[in-house]
Amino acid sequence: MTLDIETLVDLYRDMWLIRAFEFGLEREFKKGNVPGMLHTGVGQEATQAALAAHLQASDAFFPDHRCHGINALAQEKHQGDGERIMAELFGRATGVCSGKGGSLHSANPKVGNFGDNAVEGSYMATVLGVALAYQMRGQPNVACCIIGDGTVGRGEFHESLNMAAIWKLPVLYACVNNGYAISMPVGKGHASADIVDLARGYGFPCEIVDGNDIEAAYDAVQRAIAHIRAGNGPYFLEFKTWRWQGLFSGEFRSPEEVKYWKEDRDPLKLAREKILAQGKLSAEDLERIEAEVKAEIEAWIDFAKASPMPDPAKATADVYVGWEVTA
Amino acid sequence: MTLDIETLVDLYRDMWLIRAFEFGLEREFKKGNVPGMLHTGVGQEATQAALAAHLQASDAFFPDHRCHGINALAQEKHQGDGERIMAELFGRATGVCSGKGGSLHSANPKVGNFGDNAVEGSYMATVLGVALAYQMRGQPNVACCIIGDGTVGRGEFHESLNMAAIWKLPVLYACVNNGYAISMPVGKGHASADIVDLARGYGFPCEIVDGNDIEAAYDAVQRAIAHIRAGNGPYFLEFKTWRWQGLFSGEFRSPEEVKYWKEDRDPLKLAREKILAQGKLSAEDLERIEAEVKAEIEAWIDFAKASPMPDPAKATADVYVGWEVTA
Amino acid sequence: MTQATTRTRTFVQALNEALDIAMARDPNVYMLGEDIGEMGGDFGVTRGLWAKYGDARVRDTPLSEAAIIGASVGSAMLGMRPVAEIMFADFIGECYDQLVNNAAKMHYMFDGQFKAPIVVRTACGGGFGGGPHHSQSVEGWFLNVPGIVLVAPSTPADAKGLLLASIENDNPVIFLEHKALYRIKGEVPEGYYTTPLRKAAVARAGSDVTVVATMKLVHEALAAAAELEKEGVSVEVIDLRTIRPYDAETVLESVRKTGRAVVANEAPKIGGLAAELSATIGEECFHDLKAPVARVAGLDTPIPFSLVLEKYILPGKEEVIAGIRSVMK
Amino acid sequence: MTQATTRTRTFVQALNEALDIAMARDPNVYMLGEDIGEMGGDFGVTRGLWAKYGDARVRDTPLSEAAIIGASVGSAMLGMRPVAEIMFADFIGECYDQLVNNAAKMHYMFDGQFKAPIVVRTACGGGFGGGPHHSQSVEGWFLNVPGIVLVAPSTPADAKGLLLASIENDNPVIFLEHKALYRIKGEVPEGYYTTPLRKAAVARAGSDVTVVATMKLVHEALAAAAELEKEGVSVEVIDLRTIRPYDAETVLESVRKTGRAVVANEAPKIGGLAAELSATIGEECFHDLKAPVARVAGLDTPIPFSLVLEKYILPGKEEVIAGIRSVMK
Ligand SMILES: Cc1ncc(C[n+]2csc(CCOP(=O)(O)OP(=O)(O)O)c2C)c(N)n1
Ligand SMILES: Cc1ncc(C[n+]2csc(CCOP(=O)(O)OP(=O)(O)O)c2C)c(N)n1
Ligand SMILES: [Mg+2]
Ligand SMILES: [Mg+2]
Repeated sequence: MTLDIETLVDLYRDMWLIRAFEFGLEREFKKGNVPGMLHTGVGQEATQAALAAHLQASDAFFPDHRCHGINALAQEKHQGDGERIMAELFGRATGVCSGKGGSLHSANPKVGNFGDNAVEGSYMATVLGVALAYQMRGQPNVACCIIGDGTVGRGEFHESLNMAAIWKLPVLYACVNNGYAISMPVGKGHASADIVDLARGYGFPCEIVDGNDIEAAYDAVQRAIAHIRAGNGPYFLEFKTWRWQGLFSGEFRSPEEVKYWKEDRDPLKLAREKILAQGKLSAEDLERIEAEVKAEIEAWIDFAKASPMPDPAKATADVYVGWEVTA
Repeated sequence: MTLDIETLVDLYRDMWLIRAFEFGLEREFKKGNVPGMLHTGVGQEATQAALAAHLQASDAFFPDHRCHGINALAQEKHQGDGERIMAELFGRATGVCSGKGGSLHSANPKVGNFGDNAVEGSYMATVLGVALAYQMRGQPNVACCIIGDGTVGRGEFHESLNMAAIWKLPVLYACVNNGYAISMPVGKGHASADIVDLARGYGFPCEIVDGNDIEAAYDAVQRAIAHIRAGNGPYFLEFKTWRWQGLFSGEFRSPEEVKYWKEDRDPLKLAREKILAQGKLSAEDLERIEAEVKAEIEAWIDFAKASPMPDPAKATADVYVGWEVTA
Repeated sequence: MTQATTRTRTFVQALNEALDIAMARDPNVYMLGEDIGEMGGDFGVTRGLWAKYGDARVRDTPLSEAAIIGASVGSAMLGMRPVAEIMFADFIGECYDQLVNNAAKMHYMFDGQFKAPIVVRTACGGGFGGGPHHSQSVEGWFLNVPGIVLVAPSTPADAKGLLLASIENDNPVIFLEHKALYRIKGEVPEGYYTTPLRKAAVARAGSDVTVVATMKLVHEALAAAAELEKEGVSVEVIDLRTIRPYDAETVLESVRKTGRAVVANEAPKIGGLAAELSATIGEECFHDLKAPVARVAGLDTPIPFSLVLEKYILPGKEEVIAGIRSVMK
Repeated sequence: MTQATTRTRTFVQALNEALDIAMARDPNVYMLGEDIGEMGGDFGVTRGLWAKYGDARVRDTPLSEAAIIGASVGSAMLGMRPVAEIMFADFIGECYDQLVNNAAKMHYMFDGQFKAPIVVRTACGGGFGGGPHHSQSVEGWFLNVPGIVLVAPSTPADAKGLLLASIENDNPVIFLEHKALYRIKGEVPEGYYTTPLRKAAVARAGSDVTVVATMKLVHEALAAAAELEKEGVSVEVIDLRTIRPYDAETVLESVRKTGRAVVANEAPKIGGLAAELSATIGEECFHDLKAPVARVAGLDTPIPFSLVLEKYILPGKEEVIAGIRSVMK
């Protein structure tokens, strides 16, 4: 399918935003400005942009450790302050969780961001309850959990898909199969390199999607969400993609593999070609967009850096709702 | 397939032993002579007898809460003292675990009994290690875990089948689908009433077996074990069966269902018909066998009752290997 | 608890009343767990509620403890008030991550933006030959987990009032129901009321020694107190009721008065609740204490099946009496 | 530890040596975990061992913590000596049931017929902005679990000797590696040796006050001791090394001598190791204590991400000094 040019350009901008966000973040991380750990979503922008495009603020998504991009898009789209995701990663008081959560625990219910859980895959269970609440209240919302191929190893994968199936819950499983869990190739860690093979037994629709083709990804998410909103129960999308960076990754992949994915299968390059092929925008138009986005991200980084650190005494707030911590 | 008469009669005797064991046990439980909880395997004798017939003392099996029968058969076959299973259930010093384990934790490595774990399904993980040890040592043994249909709900189901598949471990999954998990019908608790549908994705052989037909069960176990011993990796058998008794069961099943399974599908009745059809044994021959088995079970019960209680001070032994408990 | 009208009810009936009242008062309250529907649960606590409130609000689940807690937490994030049942407390290890890393931390790590007001009802405790996987006292597994609330009633009236309070509370509550108490009877007020969390009760006033106890051991302590009264020893029994975060004030006030303390908890002694109470009393009442705090607790073993063995390792009235005598010396 | 030859090694190198030696000495020893093979683990502890011992004995696993521990235990039942890695201790909640209900109870509930000699190595502790799920001290989750062994080295030499001893030990061991210690250096004896489990070390002798500490806090305590020495306070620092079952004798002997005790542990204060130690000292040294036992521990919160917040809630040298001052008053 072919998307109209406005949609395609918007998605291109979103993808660019993700990439610029991640590159900027990585630069700052290397400078020592970002504490903790870093996992970026470079290479997976099409999947994230497609999801962000279709999820509403009244839906829920559970982002994983590579989802700074989708978090920032949701924040920007629904509240206009994507910089608060950046600030969170810098551990600042202006962050979406006032610095308590960081990269692995950024959440904001107002934009549908239900927060990462750095125990990989645990929210495959949590997502059931969000979906159940929608169902019990008759709300036509979608609860989406974004999981990597490696995370599929967790037992909750089974408990979750099974319960979603028997209760016909409005869950979108968005499995981002980038081929590796840290150093473990997907075909070595799982009985099948196609995760859908493990998901089909639960009896709801499962699809493999080209996760680097923004049109295919956009279309698949649209189809899945329509199915779910119509009350037909869960849907499983497996996005085949590949991550450029990420800690502990490079050394286990061959130069051919790297070249193939970075040069032939770069989702941004592929999207750019599609746009130019429609003949309505020029390369310069796209470069202008890129420059704008880049500048915005730098402004976000500046905002984060200029933001105050949290008040240390806040460290004991919100352990219990309504009760102070006594020790 | 048709079994030769000797095998068939042996299996009939084993099945009878299970039923007599369970009925005797239940009687004593109702009299208050057996502490704790009771779950019996009546109705599932064919499955258990088939497994017991093929498993060697050098193999390993993990029995579930309805497996007193298989435990007793293994104990009798390999050590000639089935009464020690009975004594364990009575909490006596002569039991296989000296009264520490009881119904839900009877084990004896010498007969291949690796013990129940009353946290249902946890040994789906443990079985992997037993199989891995066989594999690493080049031993042609089988590690079998016996799980109910309800237990399939546990996340370990997925972790176990996946790891067994990728490592090609010698695991026999014997899923005893008796239609219910306490009060939950299998088709309501799982995305599919056929558990094999949830297992097929892992890529190793999965079969549905008539668990009340001793010939079919015997044959399937033989086939599966041969496959595994030959180094071909895991095998999944789903035995369709039905339990007559069991705490919290009766009230959720229709009179028609009860009648069908107890009258038309009683594994003992079906086996008896097969034997008589071969024309080599008479009904009286079978009654003699039944009477003998019954007497043996009563002797086991007498043994259990006459056995001493454990020495209370033993309650602090064996918490740690080599260290005394200090508090 | 100012209600005039009370009736005699079992602990199970009191819990059942609480659930019924909570379900009737708030459409956000619902229940989920294994066999809690038509069957009414292994111990009958949810009996009749499926018939009254239907499939959607009394939800039978598969044998999937992690999914049960996950579903609870997720729905609570959107304002539902799930009451989950984990059939035996021993199985809570299956959803430990869900409780400890998600439910307990969610409010904090997301800077107050989400709450996880779930109640996890679960049957704990030994004494009936349930063996190592059906008899444990699990409070010790969660004592060191900030964000978790542990509630542990000892009487039918408190069972009802504390369960209603737990359902209304905005934090994740693990609600411990000791199996040996399910059939005990007591006066239970009619209708709706709550018993405050984080507030211990003086189950019996006394002046010579304080016994801080939980669940079944409250009753053992009361029996011990009655027996020692004949010898002229006046025992104050404090029922902790909320184990985490607990009411140190009531405990310390009593110990300051009596100068002697025994802490009684069924879980193994090492690293358990008794240790926490003893440490806090030691810190806060150092100059008041006339004798070292005594811990009365289970021996440091799993729970064996055979009743003679089980009785040997679990504390009862005799052990409480011995504890009291040790601090009266 | 009578070896003459020592070399300077990091904590990580010391652990790596121990694994190498154990693998070479006993064919039953093997390792399994996520990314421990070619990659050598998240922290490099298993580096080089996959190349040396191959796929079969250095096994990369899927992200399946329950299966990792299950596989370990099952193989141990047949005499294998698995060394499992759970990448971050925080994830151990995912295999809590496997450890608590199976590994810890197996020897007991099956009447000594099976053993579960597994070692579960795991990276714990905070201080680097890892946030709530990559920074926890989890010993408190297992303190009340009879049958479990908790080992917690603080120096490279002990890391090696204790790991070798843990692998040889017949019980299930959770081997805690504090991330802040991975890069510290120390003298490490060459070759094979073991450091006894269940035996605390006097890390520094002193006469005025005893500080019982674990892991990173041993170093904080030593720094505190050095600082207070200038003020004329002589601090004895005890490195507990095995947390469960622990060496009460060494601790109590020291406290009987000094009459003052501080217990220092990074986990949250309430219900943690510090409580257990304080309770035991209170019971056994009642008449020797000149001041209440002080607990130096984490605040009762999850671990926040931002470094300023994290620093506020985790104990360090300053908190140990404050603890010592409080008992010297
Ligand atoms: C329960 C758990 N186990 C292990 C980890 C450590 N870990 C973090 S990311 C990761 C790999 C995840 O792989 P995948 O799901 O494919 O995501 P990717 O990084 O490839 O996007 C692992 C093992 C964790 N965070 N949680
Ligand atoms: C983890 C866990 N959850 C729940 C239980 C309680 N329980 C014991 S048996 C059982 C039903 C098991 O059903 P199934 O596996 O089909 O076995 P069946 O009793 O039908 O033979 C349940 C829920 C348990 N023992 N362990
Ligand atoms: Mg991946
Ligand atoms: Mg069943």
